[in-house]
Amino acid sequence: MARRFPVRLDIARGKVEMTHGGGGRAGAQLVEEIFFRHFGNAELAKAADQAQLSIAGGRIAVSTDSHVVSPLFFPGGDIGTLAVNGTVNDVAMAGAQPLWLTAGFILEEGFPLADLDRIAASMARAAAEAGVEIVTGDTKVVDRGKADGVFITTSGIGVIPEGVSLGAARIQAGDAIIVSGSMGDHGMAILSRRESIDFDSPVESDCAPLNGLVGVMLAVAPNLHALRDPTRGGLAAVLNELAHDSGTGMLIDEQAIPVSETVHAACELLGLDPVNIANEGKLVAFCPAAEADRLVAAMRTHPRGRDAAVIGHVTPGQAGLVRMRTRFGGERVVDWLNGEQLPRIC
Amino acid sequence: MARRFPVRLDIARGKVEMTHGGGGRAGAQLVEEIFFRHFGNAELAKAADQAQLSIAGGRIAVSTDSHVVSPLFFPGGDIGTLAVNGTVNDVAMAGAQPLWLTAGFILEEGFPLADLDRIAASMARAAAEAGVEIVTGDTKVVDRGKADGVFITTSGIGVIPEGVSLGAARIQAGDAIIVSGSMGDHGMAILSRRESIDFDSPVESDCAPLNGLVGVMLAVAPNLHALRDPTRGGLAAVLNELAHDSGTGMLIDEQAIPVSETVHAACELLGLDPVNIANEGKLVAFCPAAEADRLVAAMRTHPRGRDAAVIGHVTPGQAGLVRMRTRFGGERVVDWLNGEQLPRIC
Amino acid sequence: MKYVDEFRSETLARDLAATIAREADPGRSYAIMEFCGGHTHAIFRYGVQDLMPGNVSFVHGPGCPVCVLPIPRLDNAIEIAERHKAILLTYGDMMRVPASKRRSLLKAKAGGADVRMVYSVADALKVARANPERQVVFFAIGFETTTPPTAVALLTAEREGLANFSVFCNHVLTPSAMQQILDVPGQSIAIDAFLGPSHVSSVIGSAPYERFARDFHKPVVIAGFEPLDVMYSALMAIRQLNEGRAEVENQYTRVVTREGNLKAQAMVAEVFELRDSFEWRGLGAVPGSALRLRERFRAFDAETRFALTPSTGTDVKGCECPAILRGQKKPLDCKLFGTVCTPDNPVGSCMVSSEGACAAYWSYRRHQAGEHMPAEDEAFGEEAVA
Amino acid sequence: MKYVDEFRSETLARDLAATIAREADPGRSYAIMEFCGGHTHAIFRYGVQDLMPGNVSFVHGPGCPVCVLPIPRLDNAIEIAERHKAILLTYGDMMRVPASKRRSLLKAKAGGADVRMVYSVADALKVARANPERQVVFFAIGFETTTPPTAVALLTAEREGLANFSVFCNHVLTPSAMQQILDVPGQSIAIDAFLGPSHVSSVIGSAPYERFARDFHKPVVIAGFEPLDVMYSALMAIRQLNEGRAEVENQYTRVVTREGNLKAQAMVAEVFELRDSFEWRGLGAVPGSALRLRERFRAFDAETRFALTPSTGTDVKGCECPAILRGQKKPLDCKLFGTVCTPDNPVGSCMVSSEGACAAYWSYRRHQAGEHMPAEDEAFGEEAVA
Amino acid sequence: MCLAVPAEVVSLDLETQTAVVALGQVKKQISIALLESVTVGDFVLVHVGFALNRISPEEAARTLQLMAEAGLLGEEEAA
Amino acid sequence: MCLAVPAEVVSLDLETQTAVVALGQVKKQISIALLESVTVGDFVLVHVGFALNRISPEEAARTLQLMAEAGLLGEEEAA
Ligand code: SF4
Ligand code: SF4
Ligand SMILES: [Mg+2]
Ligand SMILES: [Mg+2]
Ligand SMILES: [Mg+2]
Ligand SMILES: [Mg+2]
Ligand SMILES: [Mg+2]
Ligand SMILES: [Mg+2]
Ligand SMILES: [Mg+2]
Ligand SMILES: [Mg+2]
Ligand SMILES: [Mg+2]
Ligand SMILES: [Mg+2]
Repeated sequence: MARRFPVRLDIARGKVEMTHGGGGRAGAQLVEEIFFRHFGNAELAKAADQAQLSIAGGRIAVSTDSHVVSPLFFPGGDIGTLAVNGTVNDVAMAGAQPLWLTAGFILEEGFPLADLDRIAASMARAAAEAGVEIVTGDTKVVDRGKADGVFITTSGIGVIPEGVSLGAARIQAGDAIIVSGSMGDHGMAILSRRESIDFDSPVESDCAPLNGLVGVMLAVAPNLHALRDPTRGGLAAVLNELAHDSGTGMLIDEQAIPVSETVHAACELLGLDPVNIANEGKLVAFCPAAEADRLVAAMRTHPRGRDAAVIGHVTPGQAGLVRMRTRFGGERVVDWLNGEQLPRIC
Repeated sequence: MARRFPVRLDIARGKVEMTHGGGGRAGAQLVEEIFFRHFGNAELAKAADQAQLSIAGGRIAVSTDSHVVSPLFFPGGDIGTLAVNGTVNDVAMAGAQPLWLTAGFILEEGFPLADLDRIAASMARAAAEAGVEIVTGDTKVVDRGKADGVFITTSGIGVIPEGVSLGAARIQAGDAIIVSGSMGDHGMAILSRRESIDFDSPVESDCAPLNGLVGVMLAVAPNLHALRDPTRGGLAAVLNELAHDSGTGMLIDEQAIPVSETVHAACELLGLDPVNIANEGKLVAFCPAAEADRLVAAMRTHPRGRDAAVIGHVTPGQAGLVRMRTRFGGERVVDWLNGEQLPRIC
Repeated sequence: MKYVDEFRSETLARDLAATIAREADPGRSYAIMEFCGGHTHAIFRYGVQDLMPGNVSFVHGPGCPVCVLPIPRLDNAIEIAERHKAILLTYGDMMRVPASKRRSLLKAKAGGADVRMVYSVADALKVARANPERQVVFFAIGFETTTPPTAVALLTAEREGLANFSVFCNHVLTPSAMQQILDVPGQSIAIDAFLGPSHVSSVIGSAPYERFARDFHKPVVIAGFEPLDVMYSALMAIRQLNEGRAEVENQYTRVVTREGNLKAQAMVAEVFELRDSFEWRGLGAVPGSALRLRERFRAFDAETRFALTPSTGTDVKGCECPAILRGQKKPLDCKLFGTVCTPDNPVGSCMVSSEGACAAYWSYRRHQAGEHMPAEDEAFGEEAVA
Repeated sequence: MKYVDEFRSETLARDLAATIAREADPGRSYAIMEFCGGHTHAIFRYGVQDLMPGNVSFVHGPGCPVCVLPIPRLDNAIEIAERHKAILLTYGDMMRVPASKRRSLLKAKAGGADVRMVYSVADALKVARANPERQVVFFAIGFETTTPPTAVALLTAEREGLANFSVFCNHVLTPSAMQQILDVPGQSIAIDAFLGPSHVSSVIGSAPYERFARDFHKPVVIAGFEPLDVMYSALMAIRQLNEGRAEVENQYTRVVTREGNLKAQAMVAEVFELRDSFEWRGLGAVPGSALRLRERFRAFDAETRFALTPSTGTDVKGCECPAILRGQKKPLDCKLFGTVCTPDNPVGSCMVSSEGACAAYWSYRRHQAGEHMPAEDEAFGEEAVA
Repeated sequence: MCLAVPAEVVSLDLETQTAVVALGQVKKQISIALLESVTVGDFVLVHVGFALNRISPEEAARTLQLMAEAGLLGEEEAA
Repeated sequence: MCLAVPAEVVSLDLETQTAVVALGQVKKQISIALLESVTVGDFVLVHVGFALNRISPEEAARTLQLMAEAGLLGEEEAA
């Protein structure tokens, strides 16, 4: 049988062309020689309309995120690592073990194939680290000027262990609020590369899969109430959402929030607050106060939880309000970030 | 507790602003007042990072598609109906019953909220028709000029009934090739609205969910070998893919392929072939020849299969080659569409 | 970080709070207007008010450059971007400030206008160099702190002959605003003392404030921007008031001198000249309160380069920004606060910048609002906004 | 559809095939060159060759406007879009035609050039009207069929004073090409008869082909584009050959007359004049074979409006397009066919348009290629392409 | 490129020299600037948005007739 | 808007009137066009990408000293 693609893709010098999106042979070749090559697994290689997977009965967690980060490559990662971890983590925040990912690519005409190849390699590495397989996907091409290089939407499926039930509804007054590590690294790494802001610093994105850490946490605290990864909008957004959704108040201690010196300095430079800056490898946990110390101790044994700390607690009354005792000794509301200051960090 | 969003979104006159994507209150409001309002279901309303769903053990089908169709609104549907049906159908092509969808939105700054609302309403209607729930999602905003209005990536999960096993690998020489109805309606409806082509015609997209029809088919032909929806690239692309993946040849009869008079005429006008034009509510089925008539008869009882017809059969040898006996009495190869003629139809 | 962390010490704050509590005369109250939005921000961000005795209160002044820009000027900026299709560059906070007809630069951008945020006017020059075929306009706003960088940019543009670059100048002067607040004929002023601008003073020096202390007999303390600076400056003001003094004192000596940055002043003088009068949001027309480009820089003046339509846009009825900017009302006195007016949908300019009193209140103190906040089931339609 | 379906009747095709089989002399062979790509397309699309007896074969001629455009002209088109930053508009097939250094308009577009497909030159005028600040260039290619629409567009542009519009003219003439194929000094021609152009003839009439029939003693049958037209025209040619005649016969009388469309001819004559010589891919420089804009339309001539660099780009070594376009080789004679040269990665122009012989072979007949097709395990690197 | 299709003229705008033509239910606006005269009901040959020529119904019928006659010879053969 | 931060000058380019300043490990290029003189090791107040002024170490120390002394009065009180 004749080979379908006699001439290999010129990945080193080629660019995405409209032809790659027209439903013809060129698109099939792009998918095979870049995505199948990197993601390679039996299910994907079937090149079917869908993946067909065997699953045990029970509860599953399903999540999706579209990734539009700019720039595409940043210190500590790229849109590929982000696309995998961003969804792996949302699945893990249900206490689930993520198993499978899907990936939808929207490519802008003219995008260098070498960059796409590099991004696919990052996705493959991130998937391997998280222990998930990219089992099906889709690729579209839009005219130049109708996208921004590449957008990647991933969806993830994970299995929730028997007995685990996490969610805002379980948060209650008295719960300890725990973060797994320093706040703001991802967002600041992105900002340091933004054209109109750029500064030099050693700050790198914390982009990483959290399912391993969650496994460790569930082992010592199966009665965990809720998990959430403080991504877009940072810690402040997550606390506000959960305070609202759980009908509780929250009080956190600025002093207790881990923030690296560099992120702190960059925040001073830009007039930003670390609680508003995105993370991609951190989580916030809510658990009964009595279990907090044991949980933090366990988290600190895992590389992704080394700087875990209790940062506050859930209060009765003042439902939906998040307050902070400032490092200076005063008190203030912690609000969502207002306005559009930090677009396209994920 | 204070309402989070005291002033309602101005859907009639408002536009998407960068603020809606920054991870702040504005984005939460957009999601709540447009997406939750239309898609409303208990799981989505939790506004969690993920949906948590109960599933029976067995085999599931998982699929994803990014939708970048231009124009966004076209005769017979819009990007919303397409985004739902495009994924519902890919799940259904495994013989699975689709249950849940996820939806990732990439919005271009300046996109009218009224259009977004209309698209969300279409999605809700399409989901209801297909019997699926949109259980989780994500929304991103990019600067004007970095997208094209809205892109929607959906993923779907469905459960494959016990004993059903569909796939290219099961296709074998002698199989009948069946299509469920007329070819080319969707792609031609899109083309009729393209700025540089525009013509008037009554052709409408066939965009529709196929899971109902698949259910009917499995009931009479549980031994079905394979299903595929001939979307981008049309019938020609699907047959070429499957001939390649199954290592068979195929021979179809031009005369037997249902094509509406209008699509036929439009193809003449544009120099296109209906076998290369996309469909979004049609399927191609492969089954043992002996079962073909019974299957077609059953299909014709379903509104989505009224024009079902056997169009050819699978041949031994000439693996990967698709041939057509032309209406004129000659024979030719049916190839993928070459080049970029029909971008962004889905 | 040096010169930052040591001025945020919690221990010292606690001690200073005790000293203030001891020295503040329980038999009177102390209304201290922090002129600058930077101070407003620090007070809220660090919860400084919490550390003050009940009879010492901060009154938020007009020193937020975003807050004081009147609607007609903003309308003109939008016009430059929309009608004249220029690339309009501005500092971030301006994007959401409400203009006429519920417009804003952000909405203009969403509508297709090429409006971009810059961190520095130096970046504006870069954009102009990179887009020689486009008109590139820097929407200059701010007090004496942002004015010298604009002057440098204009001198650079002149030297380079950067013909597509121009400045839409809205630079304003702090002393004139202070004058306006103090000089309300027939009214007694409810402000006992001022915290003077820190960074503005680092440019113009402390001398320009001496006449206010003298003429209006109000203590002025030039105060640093860190929370301890604010607390200690408040203490200095309380001491002046207790002692019946009314002088300009300088708490921020590590940066501010009596004469200021003479080189920066010279560059400003070379490029700009006084306008006869300028409209301030809240304060109305204030004579000699703003700058415009000198004749020599006419070619770089967006006001002459583009035919701009005089706008008659006015503030939304019900918005108390004017009174708040004069120190006569507090954000919670505004009926729109937190109901139709939030940082996501600001009605007035004070709800935009984190230096604006309303935004600061919203972000950091709104739990004190009590019954002012709308209940879950109240409906607030857009009709509430004129 | 009227005038379509009845010319595609399978029954009639079978009958005509039998007639041809009966009339074709088994003692000889009939090599019939279909001059036009449109005929080539119909022959492949409908499988007409399958219906012919073994001794009647179609030879594919140079009548594909996409195929014959030489690389240097294409290089110039790319230059107009890339270096001169014009909006370049062209008919779809041109997008993938290989230029120098493996470039194409499609790749130029992917690299940021503003290249757009149009269905009609009328759309090009619309683009020019909608973008008055941009240079808008129509990349005109084609034979006498596409030339009259270009003439109409230029007359319209002149009337409207559409100053930003121009045409990069590459219109060529079929009779000169036919002349070139027949007039190979010292070589005998392996072509027995011609199917003459259908749509070209509808414009220029059948008269221009009379001298070929006369001078070279080759039958010419002006043939319609539907498959029955082609079959019946082949029969007409076979009959002429059997009878020793060499005339111009017109099968396509429903559209073609001896004199053609006089109004269209007049408009073409008003706008264009003959070039002394023009380079054809495959045929080399052919005297008097192409048109250029007359002096009166100089303002709309892209060749004078833009300074274009003479290109020395040549066809890729190994590509047999030139011989194929002359009817001397078949696609399967090319070593690159289906290996390095496919419609997705065309090496030569004949692999691009569905009217190109190689593309038609690839799309419709490649199963006949047998051992010419690469095996699954053969490696084909880019190094195979010079 | 050389694609041309026969279509029926369903309306005319002599001012703008355009016509709407129909192929079955598909309608498209084209230019008639290249034709001397055209009336509603005429069939024209449409190429890149222009009518290149009118189609003669009589000649079309004659051609079909000729082809049918030629085919008869073959039919006999085949029979 | 009125944000200004103290940063240390770590390198100078007098030709372009720019300096690189550091806040801890964060480095940023700024303009020094508004300063009469500046040397590496100076701390400057950075506002919208320009150094507005130098920071006097002696005065900073003196202010901290004054505040500490004032605080002592309170500390006694609190004790
Ligand atoms: S709350 Fe809003 S409307 Fe009221 S004074 Fe403040 S800015 Fe104006
Ligand atoms: S197959 Fe390709 S390389 Fe060979 S002659 Fe045809 S176009 Fe040229
Ligand atoms: Mg998610
Ligand atoms: Mg995520
Ligand atoms: Mg999350
Ligand atoms: Mg897909
Ligand atoms: Mg882009
Ligand atoms: Mg899919
Ligand atoms: Mg699909
Ligand atoms: Mg499919
Ligand atoms: Mg999300
Ligand atoms: Mg757009």
